[in-house]
Amino acid sequence: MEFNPEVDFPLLMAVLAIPVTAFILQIAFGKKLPRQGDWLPTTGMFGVMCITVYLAFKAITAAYHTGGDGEEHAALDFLWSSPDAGFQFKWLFDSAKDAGPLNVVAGILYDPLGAVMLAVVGIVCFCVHLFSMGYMAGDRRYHIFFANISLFSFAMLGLVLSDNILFLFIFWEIMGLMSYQLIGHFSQDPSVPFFHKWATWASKKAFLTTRIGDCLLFVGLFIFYRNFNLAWEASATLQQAMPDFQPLLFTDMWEMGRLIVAQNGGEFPAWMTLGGLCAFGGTIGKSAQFPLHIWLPDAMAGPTPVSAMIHAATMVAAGVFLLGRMYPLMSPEVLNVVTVIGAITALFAATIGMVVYDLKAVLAYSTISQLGFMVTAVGLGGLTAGMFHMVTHAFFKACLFLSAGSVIHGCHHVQDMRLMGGVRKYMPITFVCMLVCTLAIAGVPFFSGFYSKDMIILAGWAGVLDPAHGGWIPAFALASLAIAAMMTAFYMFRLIFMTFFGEYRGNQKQHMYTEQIALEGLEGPPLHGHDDDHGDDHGHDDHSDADHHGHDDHGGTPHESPWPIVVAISILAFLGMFGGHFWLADPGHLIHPTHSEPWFTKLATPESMYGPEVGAWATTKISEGIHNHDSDLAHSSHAYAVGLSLTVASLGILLAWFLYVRRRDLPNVIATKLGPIYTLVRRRYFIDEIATACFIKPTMQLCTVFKTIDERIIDGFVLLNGAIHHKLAFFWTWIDKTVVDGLVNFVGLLSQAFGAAFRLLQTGRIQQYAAFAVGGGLLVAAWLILS
Amino acid sequence: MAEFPLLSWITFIPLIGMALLLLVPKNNKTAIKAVSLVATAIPLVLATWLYFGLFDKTTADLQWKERVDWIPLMKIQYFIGIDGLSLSLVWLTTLLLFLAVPLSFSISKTPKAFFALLLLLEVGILGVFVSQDYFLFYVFWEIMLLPMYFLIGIWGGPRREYAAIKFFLYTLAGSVLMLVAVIALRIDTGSFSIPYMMDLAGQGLLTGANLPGGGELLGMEFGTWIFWFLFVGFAIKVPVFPFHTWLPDAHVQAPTSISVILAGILLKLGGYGMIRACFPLVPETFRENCSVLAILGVISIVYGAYVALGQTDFKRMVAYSSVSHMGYVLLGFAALTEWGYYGAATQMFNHGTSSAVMFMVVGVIYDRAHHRDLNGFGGIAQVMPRYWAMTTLCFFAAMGLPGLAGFISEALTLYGAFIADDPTFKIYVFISMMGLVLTAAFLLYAIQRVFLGDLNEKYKDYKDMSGREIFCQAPLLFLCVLLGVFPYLLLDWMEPSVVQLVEFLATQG
Amino acid sequence: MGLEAYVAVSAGLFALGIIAIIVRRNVLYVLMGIEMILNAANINFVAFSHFQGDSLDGRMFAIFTIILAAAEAAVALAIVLNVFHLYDSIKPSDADLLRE
Amino acid sequence: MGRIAPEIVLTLLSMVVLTWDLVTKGRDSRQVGYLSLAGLAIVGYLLIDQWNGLRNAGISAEPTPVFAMMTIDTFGIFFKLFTVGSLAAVMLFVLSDKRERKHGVGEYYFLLLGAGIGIFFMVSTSNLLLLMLGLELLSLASYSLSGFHKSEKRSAEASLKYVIFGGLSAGIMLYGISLLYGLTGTIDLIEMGTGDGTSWPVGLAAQFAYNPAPVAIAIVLIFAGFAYKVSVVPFHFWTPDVYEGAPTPVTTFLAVASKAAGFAVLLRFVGLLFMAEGVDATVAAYGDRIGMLLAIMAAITMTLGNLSALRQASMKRMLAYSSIAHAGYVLMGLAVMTPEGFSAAMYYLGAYYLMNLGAFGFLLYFEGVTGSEEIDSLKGMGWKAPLVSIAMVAFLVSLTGLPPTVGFVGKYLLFVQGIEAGYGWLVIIAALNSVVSLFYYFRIAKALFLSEPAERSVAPQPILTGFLAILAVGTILFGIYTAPLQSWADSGTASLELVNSAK
Repeated sequence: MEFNPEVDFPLLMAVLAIPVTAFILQIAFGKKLPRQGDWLPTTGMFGVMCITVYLAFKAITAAYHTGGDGEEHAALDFLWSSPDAGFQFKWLFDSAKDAGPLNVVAGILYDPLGAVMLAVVGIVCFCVHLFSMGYMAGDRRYHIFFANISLFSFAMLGLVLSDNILFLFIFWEIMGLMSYQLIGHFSQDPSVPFFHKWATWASKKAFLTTRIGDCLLFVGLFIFYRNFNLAWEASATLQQAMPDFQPLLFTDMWEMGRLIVAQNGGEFPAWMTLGGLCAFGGTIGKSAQFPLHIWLPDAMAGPTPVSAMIHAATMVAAGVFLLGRMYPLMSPEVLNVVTVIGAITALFAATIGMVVYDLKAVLAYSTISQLGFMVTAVGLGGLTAGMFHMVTHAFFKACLFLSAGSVIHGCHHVQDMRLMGGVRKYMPITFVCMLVCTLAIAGVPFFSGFYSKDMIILAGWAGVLDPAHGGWIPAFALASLAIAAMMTAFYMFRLIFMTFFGEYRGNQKQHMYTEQIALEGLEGPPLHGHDDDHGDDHGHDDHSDADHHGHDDHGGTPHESPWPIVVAISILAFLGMFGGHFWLADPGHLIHPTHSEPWFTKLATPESMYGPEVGAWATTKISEGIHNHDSDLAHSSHAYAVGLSLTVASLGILLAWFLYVRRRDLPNVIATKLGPIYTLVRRRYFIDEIATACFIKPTMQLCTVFKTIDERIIDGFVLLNGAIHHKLAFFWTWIDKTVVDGLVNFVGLLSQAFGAAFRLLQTGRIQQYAAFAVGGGLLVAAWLILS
Repeated sequence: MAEFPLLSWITFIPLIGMALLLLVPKNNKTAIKAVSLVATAIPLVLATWLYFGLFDKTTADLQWKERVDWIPLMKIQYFIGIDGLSLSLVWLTTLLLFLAVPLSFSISKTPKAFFALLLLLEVGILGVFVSQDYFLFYVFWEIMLLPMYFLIGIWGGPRREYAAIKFFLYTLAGSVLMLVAVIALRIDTGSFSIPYMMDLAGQGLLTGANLPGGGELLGMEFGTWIFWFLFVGFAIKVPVFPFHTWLPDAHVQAPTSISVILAGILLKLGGYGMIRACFPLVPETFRENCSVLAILGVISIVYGAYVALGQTDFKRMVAYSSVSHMGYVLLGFAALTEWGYYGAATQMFNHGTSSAVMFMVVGVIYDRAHHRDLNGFGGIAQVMPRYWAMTTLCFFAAMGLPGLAGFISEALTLYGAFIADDPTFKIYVFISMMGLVLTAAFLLYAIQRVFLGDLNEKYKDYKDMSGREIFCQAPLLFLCVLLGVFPYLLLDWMEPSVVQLVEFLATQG
Repeated sequence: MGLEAYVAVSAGLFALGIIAIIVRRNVLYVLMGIEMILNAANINFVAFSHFQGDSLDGRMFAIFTIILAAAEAAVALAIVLNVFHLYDSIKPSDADLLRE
Repeated sequence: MGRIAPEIVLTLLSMVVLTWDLVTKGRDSRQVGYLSLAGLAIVGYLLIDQWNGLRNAGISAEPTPVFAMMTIDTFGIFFKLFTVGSLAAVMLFVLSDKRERKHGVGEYYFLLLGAGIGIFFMVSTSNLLLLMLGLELLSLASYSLSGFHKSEKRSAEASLKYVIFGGLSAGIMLYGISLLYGLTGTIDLIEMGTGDGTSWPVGLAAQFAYNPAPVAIAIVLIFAGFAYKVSVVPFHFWTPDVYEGAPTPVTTFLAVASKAAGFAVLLRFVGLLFMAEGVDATVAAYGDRIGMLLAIMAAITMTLGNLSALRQASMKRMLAYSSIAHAGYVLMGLAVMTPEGFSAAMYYLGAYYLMNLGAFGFLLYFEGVTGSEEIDSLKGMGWKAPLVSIAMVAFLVSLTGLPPTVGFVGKYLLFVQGIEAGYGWLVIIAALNSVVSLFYYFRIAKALFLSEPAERSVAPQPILTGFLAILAVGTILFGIYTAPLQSWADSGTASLELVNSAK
């Protein structure tokens, strides 16, 4: 199967067209259609899924074709960008300026990474649509919900497909908007008492927090665009090399970056570092990296399908995808920063994940942590590994969220794990799916997560062992990743055990968390404030809200969910298991899977992602152990990696089993033993409080100050007025009166000052007039004589 | 160039309409509405025709010129013409004035007078946009003030008298200084034709040599005081910090349709005046003072956003958002790069649409609740979903969300500033980015306080937007989306003029 | 006796007239002050015309001035009479209804 | 004889009016009014005839002297027409003012005509004696007019103040004239300006060299006389009080006709002394100092007028101050010491005629309705008498100096001259002043329209309404089509045959 522009670009266009049409139809007629038209976007997404998967298959098979029988790692050369095929969209100017730096020409870029990512998005989005049909049933803004998710899907697909960074940014922002809308979905639905408050500010928080990152990305975009232009205009050689240079196209940016660095003697110019950092700012925002991660846990205020799609599988992954796109332009320094940030995020999110009780919160923090894994991987040069993990994670995390949603649905919208337990009896399918994905995320062999995580650890080892790229950074990254991986295994199985094992504690019969619930309140609502200024007091009544809410919907035992939910999670569970590793792809490795080569790594090598030259250049930043699988460095680090990841995984699982199946009394004991540390982690390191205290409060105060200034001073014609205000009360009252009459303050002042003086002269006494006149005349005469 | 005096027709048809209106009996409301609708619709149609049919977008020259002597003794001509810079604004004017008519159907107090003044206002505005003779320009500029004064003063809110006279005084204070500068220019060049003055300035001949004392005034160089007098005159209109304080009062007190026009067009007059009749006449001084203007612009952006964030009055908030958004225009001008000017010019248009809708939005809720206290609302979205949707759309357009019009202009402006020769502009860009976040903040904060949360019982039985209200908002919202997706619908038309202007400003004089 | 003497006298007269107008509390004296000024002017006219080769202009002027003074006095007195009749006072400072 | 036909007719007319009034004593004196209006029409016709005659003889036709005293030139005729116009207007006011009925109004017309005669003579002579006589004739008539409501205290007080202040200024001026006569040996301005220092009359030039101080004093003293007529600071004090106390038609006359006459003589005086052809360079240089002096006085005058007007509750007193402010604007035109400046000043006076007559007419109209001069008493009246009120808005716009009105063009011309003469600071002060003036003028517009409609119903006053409408139309028309007024002003100045004094 060969890629053929005449057919396939129209198909890709269709991929974009379908959801947006669905959105428009849904907005327009949704309410009137039968079933409020949920089938409309869903079927649309089904079509999208089919197209994307079909094209992805083409890509994969293409990979194996070029791969040939003999050599394994042959670079894959397809980067299909639509402008070459004449599919392009002159954006800023239609006629006047066609191409050239002064215009933006948008098109489609379809490369291996894009191909896979597109398929992933297509699948996940479809599953979520399907799931929502069951999960959202009876919601009062049902049709709007579907409209929104389809518009979101459009944005995400567009982001993957767009061939230039500006359009990537545009779709990026639209996703932000839709995320805002969807998180806030309940915000106007009083029928969910706690959520419609939480959702309101959570959505706002998410939008604003990510927007900070977006602005950074925007500046980064400026920097690259500007300096590329300058460089191109400056040097004739570059102009020969790239006659029709489009500074926004990814392909051109990579090539140009390569040339410029080559010109610069292999050194990255400073502006590239700066731009790279700014671009990474975008990732920090969208992919919830430390310290801008704070919005993601609260994003759980949105409906579960939204959390699954946006805040697990797609949107947050977009940050990593952006890293993938920008990788060649990132100087080593930037990559170091990336590594460190990612490692920190991975570790500390995992710690929080271990102590929260809200089912979705656990998953949220695990998402942050996993994103940390990916980012670290990219930073270490494990580009393929990072992207690979992004794909596998998309599947199993989506599945986990949806299953969690199914559980919550089954347990009548309780989210606190301490009120669950033994659910596996009631919801077998859900249990199976969740278990599979948990194994995957915990990194158990034969499950997709294992391969990707293994590769990331490998990247870490390679970095550590490689004398060229050594240093403390890879070591730190490796260490924190290892610990994080263990914690991951731990808290995921903690989740499994607490939820599905033991007896059902829903109706508050015997259970041993009573005192703890009494101590910390139920979860579901986060523990911190919900309002711009301080929240703790709000926090408390939210507890009571949630409490009340929790008890309300109680009663009755859990039950398995309706078919759309089940189907959806089953599909995703299947993919979560095999996601990274189709045995069909290369049957030869059925025997010793760990040494096999997942198709993804064949597909998404730097060479295949950026084309041969750029790819080759990009790999120079990477430790040999990562990209060259035959180097002994690779082999040794591979050995270590497998060992390490297996150890941490098993350790974590065992620990979880011990604490939450064998000795269920221990957790509380430990918690009390740890004391302040426990509280610190439990309260998410107080980062929200800090943010509130350092940024939000000052801002609000500042704006109050400015408001006052504006009304008092500037308007009161500058200080003078204000001063008089205090000095002479009667004066002021006069001005006030006249102001009310309609005098403008400063005219009032003038007339007061001068008018008063003139008034003194106008006494009504004719002789005084005469005197003044004569006096004035004398002055005039004097002036005339003396001048 | 044009045999048929199209521009004159566009400009003066409202005047004819006004004359007809005065003949209509006072209590025949339908006839009054009909006449004013027609009188505003015809210019809109003509302007649209001009935009898409008659206008030649490949050239930067003045088109549809009309030039006849008016007051020969003073060498004053009736000289009008149009180019890429004014075309879009003319069209926007006709559109907004047309929408303002149905928007004011609810006016109960002597609608006849109201619509008559409205039409007179349109004449003034259009006149400013088309006139190429500085005297004519000034005359139209001043003609605008009177109807505005009465429109705010008679049909405004409780403190309307204060707001009206304040608006009048501020603008007049600016424009008398302008007059002084204009006279000086006239004496120096011996002509009122703005293009001619531009030519002289381009050749560096506009130096005040023909004035006593080389045109020095109050110890200022000729160029300097001319520039500042003109600039202040226009800056008050824009309004630029610290000349902005008339704006909130005028907006808060004015009736909805007038706020719409005020924010939609009158503010643009300031920006337009700068690039038409201030910078090109003293390009050198302009270049010297670019950074000052940029700083003023940035202050307006951030400061406006901050103050807006602190507001509890819905309309006041929107008013300050205008201060903030117009700051981009000034920043773009100061950048002195093509991108900056594309940005600023499109920003003028896009802010014209988005802010207009924002004021209509405020009007919608005010007509129902009869107050504008942001904290007094809540949960409105539950009863007025359509209203909520439209509001959200226009707010996001205003905060420059990609895919909507605002993004184009803000992005272009900021990039234009970013690539300015003066490196300090990069700092301004960063600060303005803060303005972006703040804008998002106060708009979302407003949405939250008005639409989300618990529904206040007393708003339970509000009706969603009526057809008339939707009719007024829909076209503008459509523009917000359309121009966000196809920005070339604006840029192509202004491109030649902008290129020429920037080239002129950057090199000449 | 030279021109200076006449000019000096007229100047004195002029000054006295002004002072009278400003300080006197009786409106009649004020009117007299005006007359003094006029006559100061007259002295000048006559004197100058005498010392400038007997040009007639000055004398003519003086004659007309006398007539003027008479007419003005007439009107003024009528007005004063009316004011006195309304205010029962001839102190000009009593008539101060019209003021700020 | 034909040259002074207008003066003769006017004099005869006044006689006829007087006698007619004596004959028909006690009866309604409307016929007297109509008679005098008719007479004025004739005078106007004669003047226009003369005007055209001079114009056809070329715009700078030789001024034609009469008895070596009067000069019949377009300059004078401009102001005579001006006077006739304002007299007619004032008589219209009197006719349409019901409250004037109770006073015997016959003398009213007589006195007005007498004042008119005075003006006719003073504006058309370069001879200080005749000028003085005309001035005094005007003054005497004005004194008695302002005290016309004999029974009203305020009126009486006004006339008292006027007569004292007027007498004082007249005396001062006379004394100044005597000094000038002593210094130059002539009472003719042309001779003063052009006389060479060799033989009597020596002219000013020589005297500047020997004893500048007396010259300065003499000039200042004479200025005092004019300044009091046009109420320029510091000789303005009488203005607010007298304007307020006098009957409104009289106030109108004082504010329009007598002020214009004052400016006429001032223009001629300054022009002939310092700017006539053949004046010595030293004199011209001295003229610049005078110009500076006038500029300073103008600045002070307009500022004082506007700022004091800001706070007036009585519309009449407010208009009084505003007329002071406008005197300041006109003075700008003199200060620049150029023929163009003079014609700008004359144009402004023309504008001033239209808009101020309008404003006073409006005042009269509503005195008739509400019986009060307070601005607050106008609240909501705009909705009751829309036509008059809209006309008033036009006058206000013009007084403020906004386009498209004659007031704007007038200000514009003055500003142009100011800047060309290098008086930029003065122009800026004037500009800011017009901003300030906006504020108090629009308090009237505010009261009229911005408040809720008033209950009181308004009895129609057709004559006044029509007159105001015509004035309003003129105000706007001349703002758009300025040519005629401008050419009149120009030819008026041209006949003074001034030269642009050395800058």
